[in-house]
Amino acid sequence: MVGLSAINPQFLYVCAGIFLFAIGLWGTWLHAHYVRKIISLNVMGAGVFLTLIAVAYRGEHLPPDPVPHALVLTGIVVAVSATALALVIIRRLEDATDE
Amino acid sequence: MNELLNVLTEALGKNLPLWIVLSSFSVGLVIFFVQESSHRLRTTLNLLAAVVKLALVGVLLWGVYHGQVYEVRWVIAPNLELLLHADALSMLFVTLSALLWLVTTVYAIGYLEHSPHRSRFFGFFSLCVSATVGLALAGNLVTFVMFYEFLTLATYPLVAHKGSDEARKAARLYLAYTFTGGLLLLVAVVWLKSIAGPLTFVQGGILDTLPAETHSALRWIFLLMIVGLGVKAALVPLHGWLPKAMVAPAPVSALLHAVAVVKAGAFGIVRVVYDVYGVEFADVLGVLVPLGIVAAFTIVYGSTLALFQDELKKRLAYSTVSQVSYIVLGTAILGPLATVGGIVHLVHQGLMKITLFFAAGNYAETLGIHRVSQMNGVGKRMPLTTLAFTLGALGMIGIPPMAGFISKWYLGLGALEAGVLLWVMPVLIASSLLNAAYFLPILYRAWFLPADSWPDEHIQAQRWETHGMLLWPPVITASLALLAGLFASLPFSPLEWAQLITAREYK
Amino acid sequence: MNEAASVVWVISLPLLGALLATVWRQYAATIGWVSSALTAGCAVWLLWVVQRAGVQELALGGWEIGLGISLYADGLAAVMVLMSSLVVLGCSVYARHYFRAQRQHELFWPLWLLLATALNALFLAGDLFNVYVTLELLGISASALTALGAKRAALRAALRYLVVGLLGSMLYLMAITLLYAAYGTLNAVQIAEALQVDPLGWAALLLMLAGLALKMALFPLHFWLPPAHSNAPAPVSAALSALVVKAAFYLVVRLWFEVFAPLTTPLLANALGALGAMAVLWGSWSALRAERLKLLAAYSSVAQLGYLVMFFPLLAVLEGEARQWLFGAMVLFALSHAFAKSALFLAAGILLQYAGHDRIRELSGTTQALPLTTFVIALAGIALVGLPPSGAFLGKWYLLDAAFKTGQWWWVLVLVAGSLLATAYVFRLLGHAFGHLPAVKRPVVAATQEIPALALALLATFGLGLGAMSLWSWLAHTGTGAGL
Amino acid sequence: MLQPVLLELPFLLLLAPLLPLCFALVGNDRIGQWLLPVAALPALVAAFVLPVGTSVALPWVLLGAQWGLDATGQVFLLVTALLWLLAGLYSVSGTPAGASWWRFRVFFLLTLSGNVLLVIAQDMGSFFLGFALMGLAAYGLIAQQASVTTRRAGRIYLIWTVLGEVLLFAGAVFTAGAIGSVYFSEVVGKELPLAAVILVTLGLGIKVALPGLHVWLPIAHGAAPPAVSALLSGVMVKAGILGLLRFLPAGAASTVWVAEWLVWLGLVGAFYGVVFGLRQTAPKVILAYSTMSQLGVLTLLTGLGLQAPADAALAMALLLYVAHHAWVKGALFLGVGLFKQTLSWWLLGVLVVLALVLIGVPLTSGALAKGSVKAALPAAWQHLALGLWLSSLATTLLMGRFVWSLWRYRRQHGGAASHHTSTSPGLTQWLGWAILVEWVLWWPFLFALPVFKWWDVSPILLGLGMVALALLPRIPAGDVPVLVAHTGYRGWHWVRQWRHKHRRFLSN
Repeated sequence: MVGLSAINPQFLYVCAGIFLFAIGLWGTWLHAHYVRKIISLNVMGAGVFLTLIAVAYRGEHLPPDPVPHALVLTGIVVAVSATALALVIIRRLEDATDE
Repeated sequence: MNELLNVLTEALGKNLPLWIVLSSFSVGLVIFFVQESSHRLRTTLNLLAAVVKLALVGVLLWGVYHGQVYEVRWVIAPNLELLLHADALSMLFVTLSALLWLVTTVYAIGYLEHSPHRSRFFGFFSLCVSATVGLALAGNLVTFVMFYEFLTLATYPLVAHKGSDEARKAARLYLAYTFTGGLLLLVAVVWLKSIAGPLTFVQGGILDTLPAETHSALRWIFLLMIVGLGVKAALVPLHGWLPKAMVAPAPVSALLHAVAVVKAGAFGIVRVVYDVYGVEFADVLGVLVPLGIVAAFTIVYGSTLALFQDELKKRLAYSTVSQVSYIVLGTAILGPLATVGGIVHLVHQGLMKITLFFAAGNYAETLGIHRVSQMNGVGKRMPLTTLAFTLGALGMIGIPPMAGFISKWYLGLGALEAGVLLWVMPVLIASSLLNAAYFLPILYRAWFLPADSWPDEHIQAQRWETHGMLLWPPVITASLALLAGLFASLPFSPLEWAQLITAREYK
Repeated sequence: MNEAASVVWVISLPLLGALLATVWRQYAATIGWVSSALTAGCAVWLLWVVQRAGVQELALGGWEIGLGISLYADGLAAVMVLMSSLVVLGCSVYARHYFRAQRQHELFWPLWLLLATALNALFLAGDLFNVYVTLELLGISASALTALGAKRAALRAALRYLVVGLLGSMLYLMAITLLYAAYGTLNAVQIAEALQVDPLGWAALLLMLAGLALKMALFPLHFWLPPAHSNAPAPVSAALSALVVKAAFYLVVRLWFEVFAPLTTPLLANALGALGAMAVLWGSWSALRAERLKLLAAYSSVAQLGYLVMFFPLLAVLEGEARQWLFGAMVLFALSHAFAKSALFLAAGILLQYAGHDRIRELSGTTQALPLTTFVIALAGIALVGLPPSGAFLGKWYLLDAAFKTGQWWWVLVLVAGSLLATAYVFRLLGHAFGHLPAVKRPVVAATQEIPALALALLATFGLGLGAMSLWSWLAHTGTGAGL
Repeated sequence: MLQPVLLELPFLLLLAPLLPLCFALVGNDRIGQWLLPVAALPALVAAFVLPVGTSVALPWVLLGAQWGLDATGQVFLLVTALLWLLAGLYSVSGTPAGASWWRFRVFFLLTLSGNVLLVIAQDMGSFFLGFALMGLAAYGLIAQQASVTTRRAGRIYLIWTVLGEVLLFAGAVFTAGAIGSVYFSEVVGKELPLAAVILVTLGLGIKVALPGLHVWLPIAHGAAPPAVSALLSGVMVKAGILGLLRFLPAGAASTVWVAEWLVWLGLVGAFYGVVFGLRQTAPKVILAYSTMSQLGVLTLLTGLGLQAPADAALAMALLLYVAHHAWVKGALFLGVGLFKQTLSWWLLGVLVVLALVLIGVPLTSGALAKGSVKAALPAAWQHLALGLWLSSLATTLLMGRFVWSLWRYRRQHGGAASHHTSTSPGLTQWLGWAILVEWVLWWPFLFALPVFKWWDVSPILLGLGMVALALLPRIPAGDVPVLVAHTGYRGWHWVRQWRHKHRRFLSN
């Protein structure tokens, strides 16, 4: 257990974040359907946010860095609105009748 | 008179070259917006601009003669400036273009009566002349290149003007050739500039002080420049566009062949050889002989192909291919006499060729004659036009007292002086004979054979054989070509002016 | 008024306009062009300020740098703001008449002004996260504007555009995260000072480059651009092609020359240049093959961005004065393209309105009926080919010059080939202006549509071709970064 | 008052070439035909009135022009102007059938202008201008009728003319370059490159019909109207001789080299013309070959003269020969024209006289010219005397052939004389020709005629004898007596027939 506890939890979070990011990237690139692409993008976003949160960690005794938190919040807002827009467009695309 | 001119020059100041360029440019832009139907307004504008330009050129000429310096500089980017400068060589070309523009404008007004898109046509027509004058007055290679490209742009619509598939195809071909050429020229100029710094035209050249290790690059640059300029000057094998471009309306062909495009290429070659490289330095580099050989080949080749054309304008076009290379030939032969021959032919060829195209246009417009084989007996129906054509044709052959004789004379003398008579003289002889072979039968048909019926007679003979605005331009230019030859030794004649230029080119 | 206020105004004016346009829908158009005009005025003012008083730095809301939103205006930024404001102004004037009697009219203006806001904010952003936010704002508003086309193709293009934009932003955000992790700051200047050559830095650089390359449609990541740009309404297409991709390019320049300067080796620069070269060739070739005018214009954008990237390898080896000249030429090229391409799209919009289609083969009659519009296309074409007089000509001149000076002659070949292809596609279009097709009855085009297009085209050609000398002195006030 | 001014000024000199030029441009059809002879007047007056050495500098014309009269020029101008004047007079009423009168007039005047100009030209530019103007404009005179023959003739003439002009141009350029001037006065005493001399010689050699370069001559003469043939043969081809004298510096090494060739080529030409002329049947073509032959003699003399610049006797001989041949050949051609129109016997008689003049029977210009030639032969070239003797013989034979061809022509067309020609000769035709014939017969008496020598006459007599033999009708066996009887019978028969006709006329 020594070995395991020696692993920095921050490092783990970062790794997980990057992993999610990679999966999301992979998914965005590969999937043809736009809903899936949007989901993949959100997964990517989650990965980035996770990494950012991990970065904010400044040790057990210090409060976490507020800046990344602020970034994550902003990022989430952006991601949500972008996703909303994307979904609206997808809806409109479904409804569109021309061609 | 002198006082008036003094006042004028004072008022116009050093910017005179700029005004000369702008005089047609601005009017060109205005004409675009003139209603198609306002014939009178457009005509007034056209003629006004042409006359004003000619007057301004006159003032400039007067000033240059009295030793005034005209220079307009405009920095467009670091280390890159536009420079308009009036020197003896540019004056020769500017005067030619301003004069012939006036004549051609009159002709074009008569020619395009009742045809569509006249505002567009005359707009571009004016732009085309602005570009020509601009490149004549260009004081450095950068400026030259800019106007050179501008010229291509302004002439494209003129070539395509008729809008037929053939015209558009020809225009496309024209563009393909000239833009490729222009691009190569651009590349060469930038390259040269990166080696030699500012490329101001200086009589006697600017490159001879460069170290020897740059020489091979200079040779390549020369090649690129000649290719770039040779496209417009229609050096074989870069001439392919020219015979096709004759689908354009006759005034355009006249302008293209005599003043604007082809001449711009030739003028550029003269500039590059004399005022950039310096003819003596070019000789040291060993680039003159290949240039001369290309020119010689072009002369013979163009004349030979002209023999086989039945279409009149096409025959004239091939004749241009051949004739313009006289200028190049004169440039490529080292020695003042050849230089005189080349430079003076710049003017002479312009006068003669514009006459021929005007006449060809008259035949087409008046009687619907497009082919040599339809010209039987046309001399009787259109004596003045045919007389003008005859004079032009005789001049092309080099018969005195036409201007062409003077050019050939000096080319021959120059070849002798340079010790290259052995290959130049046969070229001159062959070309004269070929010229005779493709022009004299036309004259024979026109004067000696009985007339058939005309293919399509649009304009009935009344007081004159055709519309006055069509008739007088060729008569005037033919007279000028005659006078330029007959009174070649008069002060201010093209020949004297060419000798003045030459005296300054050889240090 | 406080000089630094100009920095704020160029961002807040269009934002204000966007809000007002949302509220007073019936006056949206007026609000739109008035605020664009005011913004343009402020942009001039900003440039004047920067020119007179040097670089302007501003921390919004009094927060210290590193924490709050910081704005940073140097010569380059001011020039870009001016560019975007002018194009936006032109398009706004045009759009008034263009959207007349159309349903999207009301939707257009808020989004449009938001786009302008995003652009200016992006150019003036002083920290990297701020850039991210503006990038997203830009992507979203641009995508929404594209979707105004309402047809299926437009919607699909908008969606793809959005996804690509998001993807690029994500890559960029990841890079920021890495940088923040390493250096604890998001301020560009501070990062630039602290940057080390290590794997983390490399990773950040590559992620950012990838993200921005996607956004600026650098070959081979250009696939999304042609459909998006060709299906949007005319003013939107104009802004997308002229400005939005330019924003990404601007970021690349900033990052490359200022933030990541120690990492940008000539090898990397050459790799980037090679992509640019391929973009030039492929873009021009595709433009030549394009059946539709707007598609042609869009592919031409791909090529033109390629040229911009081709400056990088040359800038990497040049030094001193020559480098400054070349840098200025690159900016000039970007400006020239912005004005020319917006003019082209606006003109294409007019043709599309009157012909009902933009199939090049069948445009003959319409082009003859609309001489001024055709003239605009010709002028824009001149700038696209890089003929004199135009900013692009000068740009190409310096590009050639640098290629010869540094001995990298292969760029010359690319440039020659690209220019020839450009000539071919431009005149393939213009050739139809001389056709014999029965001329359509001459329509009356609103002057407010033709004049802005003409003005932009003239700006790209005569304006930048003959009067761009001051650009270099403006750029002399540019930033901290490596020798700019 | 005015007269001295006119004379003092080289006014006439300018007028001589310019007046025809002006007439060519302005004349209208009503009085147009009278312009033809009038146009040559100033030149003629100038030749008589202006002193040798008159010259006028026109430095602003062409390459710097100078027109003037030297001794040679004066003679040439006289010869030229007189023939043009009379041929012009002849043409006033003698328009060639089927041609455009307007065109004929214009080209006639242009040719005249060129011809005069080249005579008075003292610089290469003017000479070449005159040469080219004359050469090209003459095409318009030759190709008058639109028949296949004339077109072909015109074409051939034109091709050779242009070729000659181009070669001369090359030679002139070469010469001017070598001496650094375009003035003929500068040529004297200079040395020229051999190539220049050869080019000039070839260019002018076409005009003087050197053997091999002569193709155009008989063809063109055959096709041209009589007045034009007269001018071509009489004066225009002489331009070549003048050109050689002008361009080549006499006595210079390269000239001498070429001049020797000219002597031999001339000799060859003198016989070549006769040999091939003897096989012709058309009178004008025979005359044309005679011209070629005579030009051979002239070339020979020119060759000699170019070797000995200071030899005044030789120069005199050459000029006399030029004048002699020009006028008599002109008279012959004009006479042939009249003969073809009238077919009259007495015209044939005059033509025979003219042929005798050409041959050089005593008391004629022929005798004068040939005598002076013989007297002037340089010591080194005495052996040429034999050649000249043979040439006289040959000429006699050719003239015999000529007379025979006229005879034959009459016989062929005789029955239908009135049908053959639509027009009878006009008054001015007669007048022009008559004055010329008078002049031809009279002018030698202005000079000291050579002393009669049997040696000089011997080739003529021999030739006439041979002609007589050839022309005699078949002689029946039993020769003279039978012939006498036959003639008597024919005479008797003729008288009977005449009386028969007469009687019928009376009975009507």
